Amino acid sequence: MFKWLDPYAKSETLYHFCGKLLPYLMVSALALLLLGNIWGLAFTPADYQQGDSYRIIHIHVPSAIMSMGAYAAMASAAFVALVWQIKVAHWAVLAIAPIGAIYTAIALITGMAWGKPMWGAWWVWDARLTSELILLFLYLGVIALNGAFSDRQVGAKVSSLLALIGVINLPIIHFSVEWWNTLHQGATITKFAKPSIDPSMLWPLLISILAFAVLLMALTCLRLRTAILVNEQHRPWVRKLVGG
Amino acid sequence: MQGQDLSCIRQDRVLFAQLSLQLHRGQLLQIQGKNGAGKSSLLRILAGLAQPDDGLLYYKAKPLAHSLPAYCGNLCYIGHQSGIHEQLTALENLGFWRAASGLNPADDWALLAQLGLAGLEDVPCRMLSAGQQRRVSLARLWLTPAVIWILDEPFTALDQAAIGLLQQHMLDHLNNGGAIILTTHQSLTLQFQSLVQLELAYRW
Amino acid sequence: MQGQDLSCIRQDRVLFAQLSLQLHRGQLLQIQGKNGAGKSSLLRILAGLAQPDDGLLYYKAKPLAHSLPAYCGNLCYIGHQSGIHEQLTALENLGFWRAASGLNPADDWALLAQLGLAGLEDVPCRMLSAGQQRRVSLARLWLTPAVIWILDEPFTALDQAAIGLLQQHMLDHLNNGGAIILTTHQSLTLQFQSLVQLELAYRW
Amino acid sequence: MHFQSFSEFLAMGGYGFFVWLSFGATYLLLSGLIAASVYQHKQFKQQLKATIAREQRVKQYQEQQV
Amino acid sequence: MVSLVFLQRELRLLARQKADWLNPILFFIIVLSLFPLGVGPEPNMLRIIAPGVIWIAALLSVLLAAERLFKDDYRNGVIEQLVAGRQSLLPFVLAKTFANWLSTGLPLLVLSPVVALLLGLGQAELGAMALTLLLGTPLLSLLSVLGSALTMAADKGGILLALLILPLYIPLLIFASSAIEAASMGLGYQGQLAILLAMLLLALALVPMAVTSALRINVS
Amino acid sequence: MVSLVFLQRELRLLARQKADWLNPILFFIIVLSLFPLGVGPEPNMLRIIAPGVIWIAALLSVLLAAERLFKDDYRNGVIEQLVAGRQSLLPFVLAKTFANWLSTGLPLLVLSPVVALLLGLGQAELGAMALTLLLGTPLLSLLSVLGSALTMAADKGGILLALLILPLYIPLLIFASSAIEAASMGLGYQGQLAILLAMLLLALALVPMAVTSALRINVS
Ligand code: HEM
Ligand SMILES: Nc1ncnc2c1ncn2[C@@H]1O[C@H](COP(=O)(O)OP(=O)(O)OP(=O)(O)O)[C@@H](O)[C@H]1O
Ligand SMILES: Nc1ncnc2c1ncn2[C@@H]1O[C@H](COP(=O)(O)OP(=O)(O)OP(=O)(O)O)[C@@H](O)[C@H]1O
Ligand SMILES: [Mg+2]
Ligand SMILES: [Mg+2]
Repeated sequence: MFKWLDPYAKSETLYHFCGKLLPYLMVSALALLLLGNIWGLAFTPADYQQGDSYRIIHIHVPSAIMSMGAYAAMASAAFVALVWQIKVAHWAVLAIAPIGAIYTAIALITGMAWGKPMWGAWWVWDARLTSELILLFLYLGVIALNGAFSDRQVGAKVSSLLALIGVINLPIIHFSVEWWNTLHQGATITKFAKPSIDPSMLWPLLISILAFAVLLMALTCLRLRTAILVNEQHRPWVRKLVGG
Repeated sequence: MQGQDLSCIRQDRVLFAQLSLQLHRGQLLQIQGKNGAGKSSLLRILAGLAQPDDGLLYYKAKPLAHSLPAYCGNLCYIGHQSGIHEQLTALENLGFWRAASGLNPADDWALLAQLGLAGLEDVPCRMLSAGQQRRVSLARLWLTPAVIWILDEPFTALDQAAIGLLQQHMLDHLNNGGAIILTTHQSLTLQFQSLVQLELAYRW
Repeated sequence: MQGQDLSCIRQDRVLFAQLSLQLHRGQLLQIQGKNGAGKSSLLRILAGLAQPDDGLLYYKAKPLAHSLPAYCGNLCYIGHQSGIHEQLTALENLGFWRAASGLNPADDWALLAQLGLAGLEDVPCRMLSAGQQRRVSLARLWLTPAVIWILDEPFTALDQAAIGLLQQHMLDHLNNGGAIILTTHQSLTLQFQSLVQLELAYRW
Repeated sequence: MHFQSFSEFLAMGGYGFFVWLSFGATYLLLSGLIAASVYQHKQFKQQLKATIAREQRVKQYQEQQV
Repeated sequence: MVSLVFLQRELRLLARQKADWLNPILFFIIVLSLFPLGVGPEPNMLRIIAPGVIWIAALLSVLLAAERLFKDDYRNGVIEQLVAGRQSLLPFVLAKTFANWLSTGLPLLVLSPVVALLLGLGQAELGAMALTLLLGTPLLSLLSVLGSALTMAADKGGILLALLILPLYIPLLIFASSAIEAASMGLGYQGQLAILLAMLLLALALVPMAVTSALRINVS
Repeated sequence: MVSLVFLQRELRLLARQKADWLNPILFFIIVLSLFPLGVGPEPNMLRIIAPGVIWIAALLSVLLAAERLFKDDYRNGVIEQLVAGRQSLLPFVLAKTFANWLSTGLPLLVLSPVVALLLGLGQAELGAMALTLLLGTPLLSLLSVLGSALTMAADKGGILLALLILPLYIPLLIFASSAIEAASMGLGYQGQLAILLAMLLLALALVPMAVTSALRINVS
C-alpha cells in the first residue's frame, strides 16, 4: 500500500496533485451542497411530527457525521505520520483540524437550533450532545497544542500524537445514544439494512452528506497546499514556484 | 562513525549543508565556529536527538537507523544544560545516572572528591556554585563506559584547575581507544595528537 | 564605593570574612577564585541583591543604606542568568530594559547589528544559540548610563570575536570614568591599566 | 415545490427563525473557513515572495561590499 | 510612561503565546460542563448549584493561569534585574496584574451569556452574574498575582499557590454566589455588590505593595 | 532493577520537596469545602451533588500536581539525556506515574472517610466512592502523566494541559459518579466498576508507550 502512497509523500508531487484536484472538488462540493439544500428546503414535504423544522436535518446530520469523519481522517493521517514518519501526513493533520472544528461547531449550532423547538431547550446535558461538545474540545486541543510550541516540527508531531489518542472518543459519540437513554434520535439512516426514513427525504440528505464530504476533501487539499509551502519554504522548488 | 551530506535548517535558515565528517577511535574532533554557526545543532544531530534535514549518519559502516541501540549505548552526550536535578544531591544525581545507564554502583565519594567536591556530596545541587554544578554533570564522563563522547562547551564555568583535570581525562579516554567530539570557544591547553578541527562558517 | 569587613556564610560555611575592598572610578576589579570560592555570592552582595552576614557597604563614603536609590540607579548587574525573556525577541527585550531603566528609545537595530545579531533581531530569544542569547543580555551594557558594572562571568559562551568586542567596550567605559567589577575564569586579553585583582581563597 | 408562496417559504411553518438561523450560521461558517483558507494561501505566497526579494537585496549588498 | 511599556510587554507576550487567553475560556467551559456530567443533567438542580459552580470554575481558571505569571521572569533573571534596579517594580507588578485580568477575567465576563445558556439561568441571574464577575475577577487577579509572587521561588508549583489563595478567596465566593442566588429569588443584591466593591478597593490598595515586597524577598 | 532506582529517585524527590504530597490533599479538601459555601449548606442537596463534586475535585487536584511532572527534568536536560541514551525511558515513565499516584491518588483514597463525613455520605456511598477512587485515580495519574508529557516543551503551562486531559477524563467522571449514585440508591454498581477497570487496563497498556513517544518528540 505504501508503495502506492510513496510518490505522494513527496511534497512537491503532492502539492501539484492537490492543486489539480482542488477546482474539481471545490466546484462539485458547492454544487452538491446547493442542490441538496435547495431540494431539501423547498421541494420535500414537511415531516408529519416535526413540521418544517425537520429541514435542519439537511445540514445537521451531514455536518455531524462529517465532523466525525473528519476526525477519523485526521487520526488516520496522524497514525501514518507517526508510524512511518511521513512529514506530509503531520501537515495533513493540522490541515484537517480546523475544518473538523468548524464542522463540529456547525453540528452543535444546528443541533441547538433544532433542539429549541423540539425539546424546548437550547441545550440539554445529553450524552450525545456532550460527547459532540467534547469532540469540539479535542479539535481545539489539537489546534492549541500545535500553537503552543515555538518549534513548528515539534508542534506538528505532538498534535498528531494527541489526535491519535483522541480517537477513543469517536465510538463514544456514536454509541452514546445506545449506552445512555437520551433525548437524541437513534440511528435512522446509518442503519444500512432498512433506512427508517422516507426516500423523498433521504435523497437530498444523502446529497448533502456527500457535499460535506467533498468539501472536506477540497478544503483539506487547499490547506495542505499552504502547509506544504510553509514548511518547505526553503526548498528550491518552492522558491521557483513563488518566484522572486 | 560517519556522517554524510548532513544538513540542518533552523527557522528556514540553512545552517550547514552537505557537511560530511568522520570520526575514528582515538580521535578528537573539535568543531569550531562563531556563535550561532550551528555547532550545538550539529552535535544534537550526531547524538540522535534531532533529525538531519538531509543526509545520513553511519555507525560502523551501517546506517544509524539500523544500529540505533548499539550506537546510543555507546554514546555519552553532555549539552549546554546540566542534566542534573537541582533538588538532588551530587551523590544522588550520580547514582541516578549510573542506574539509568545500567552500571553497577561504585565509589562515588572518591570520584566527587577527585573532582574537588569533597564535603559537598550531600548538598542539593541548587546550592552549588555554577562551576560546581558543571563539575557534577561532567562527573558522568568518569562513570560511563561509552566510547563516543559528545561534549558541548564542557569548559563553561570551570576554573583552570578543573579544565586541566578534564582535559587529562579526555586524553586518557582517547588513549584507551575512545573518540570525542567537542565544541569550545576556549583553546585546548593540553597537547592532543589526533586533534581534527572542523570549522563551521556562520552563514546568513 | 567601598566594602568593609564583609563576610558571607552559606550553609554554615564561611565563604569569606573580614573582606574589604575599594573601587574607584576608572578601576577594573577582577575577583578571582576557584569554583565555589564565593565570587558570585560576593557580587550579589555588592549589587544589593543579598545582605552581607557581617560588615557594611559604603557608596561615596556614605553607608549604602542611606544612598540606596542613588546607588542602584548607577548600577548595572549581569549575573549567571541571562535576564532576557525567552519568548520575546532580542529587540523587544532591549526595549523592555530600556524602559525599565527609564531610558529613551534609540536605535537598537544598529546596536544589535554591531553585536553580530543582524537578521536575528525579531526572532524569539529561545531560538537563539547559547552565545547569541548571551550577546543579547550583554547588549544592556551598551544601553545603560550606569557607572558601576558588576559582571559575573560575562564571557561565558561567547566566541573570541565577541569577547574582544566586549573587552573593548569595557575599556571605553573605564576610560569614561566608569568602574567595573567582574569575575571570569578566562584571562583578559586586552591591556587594562587599572586592573586590580582580588583573590578569594576556596575555604572549606 | 412544497411551499405555496415565498413568504410561506420564509416562515417555514412557524419554524423560520430556527431553520434560517441554522442555515445562516452554517453558510457563514463555511464561507468564512473557505475564505480564510484561500487568504492564508495567498498571503503566505506573498510573504515568501517578499522574503526572497529581501534576501536577494541583502546578497546584492554584500557583493557590493566585497 | 514606564507603566505603559511594561503593559505593552505583557500584552506582547500574550499575543505571542497566542492562545493563552483562549485557553482559560475553554477550560472554564470544560469545567462547567463537567458538573452536569458528574452531578446529573436535571435543569432544576443545575440552576440551584449554578452560582457556586460558576464561581468555583472562575477561580480555578484564573488560578491555573496565574501560576506561571512570574516563574519565567524569575528563572531568566529578569526579576533579579528589576530588584537590583529597584525603581520600576511597582509598574511591573501593575502591568502583570492588569494583563492577567485582561487575559482571564475579561473573557469570563464576555462569556457569561453562554454560561447562562449552558446552565439554564434566567435574565436576572445573568445580570447578577455579570456584575459579580465584573467586580470579582479583578480581585481574583490581584489575589492570584499575590500568590504567584509568594510562590515564585518555591520548588512546588500550582498547588501551593492554590493553597495560599483559596482561603483569601472564600469571602469573595460567599458574597458573589449569594448575590446570584438573591437575584434568582428576585431579591436585591446591592449589599453584596457593595461588599465586593469594598474588598476590591482594599485589595487594590494593599496587594501591589505586598507583591513587590514578596518579589524582593524571593530574589535574595 | 533499573525501574526501582528510578522509583527511588522520584520518592526521594517527593521526600525532599516535603509538602508536595500534602498540598494536593489540602487542595482537595479546600475545594470540597468550597461547595457548601458556594452552593448552600442544605444536606440533601449536598448529598445529591456529592459524587460529581468529589470526582471533579479529585481531577483538579491531580491535574494541578501533574503540571510540573516533567518540567524540571526537561529544563535541566535530564530527559534529553535519557532520550539520547534511549534504553531507560520506559522505566522512567513508569516510575513517574507510580510516584504521581502515590503522592496524589493514594492520599485521596485514604482521605475518603473524611470526605464522606464532610458531605454527609452514608456507608454504601463511602464504599462505592473508595472503590471508584481505587480504580479511577491510577487512571487519572496515567492521563495526567500523558498530558504533562505532551506539553513538556510547550510555552504555555497548566491550562493547556487541563484542556488536553479533560476531554479524555470525562468517561471516567461519568462512570465513577454514576457508580456512587447507584450506591446511594441501593443499587449494584459492578457494571460501572467493570468499565472503570477496563479503562484502567486499556490505559495501562497504551499510555506508557504514548508518553515515551511524546517525550521523544518533545526533546528533538
Ligand atoms: C446540540 C444539539 C445536538 C447535537 C450536538 C447533535 C449531534 C449529533 C451527532 C454527533 C450526530 C451523528 C451521530 C452519528 O452519526 O453517530 C447526530 C445525528 C442526528 N441528529 Fe443530532 N444533535 C443535536 C440535536 C439534534 C436534534 C434536536 C435533533 C432532532 C430532534 C437531532 C436529530 C438528529 C438525527 C435525525 C440524526 C441522524 C441520526 C443517524 O442517522 O445516525 N439532533 N446528531
Ligand atoms: N531551538 C531552536 N529553534 C530554532 N532555531 C534555533 C534553535 N536553536 C538554535 N537555533 C538557530 O540555529 C542557529 C545555530 O544555533 P546553535 O545553537 O547550533 O549555535 P552554536 O554554534 O552552538 O552557537 P554557540 O556558540 O552560541 O553555542 C542559531 O543561529 C539559531 O538562530
Ligand atoms: N543558593 C545558595 N544557597 C546556599 N549555598 C550556596 C548557594 N549558592 C552557592 N552556595 C555556596 O556558596 C559557595 C560559593 O558559591 P558562589 O556561587 O559564590 O561561587 P563562585 O565563586 O561564583 O563559583 P563559580 O566559579 O563556580 O561560579 C559554594 O560553594 C556553594 O556551596
Ligand atoms: Mg552552542
Ligand atoms: Mg559564580
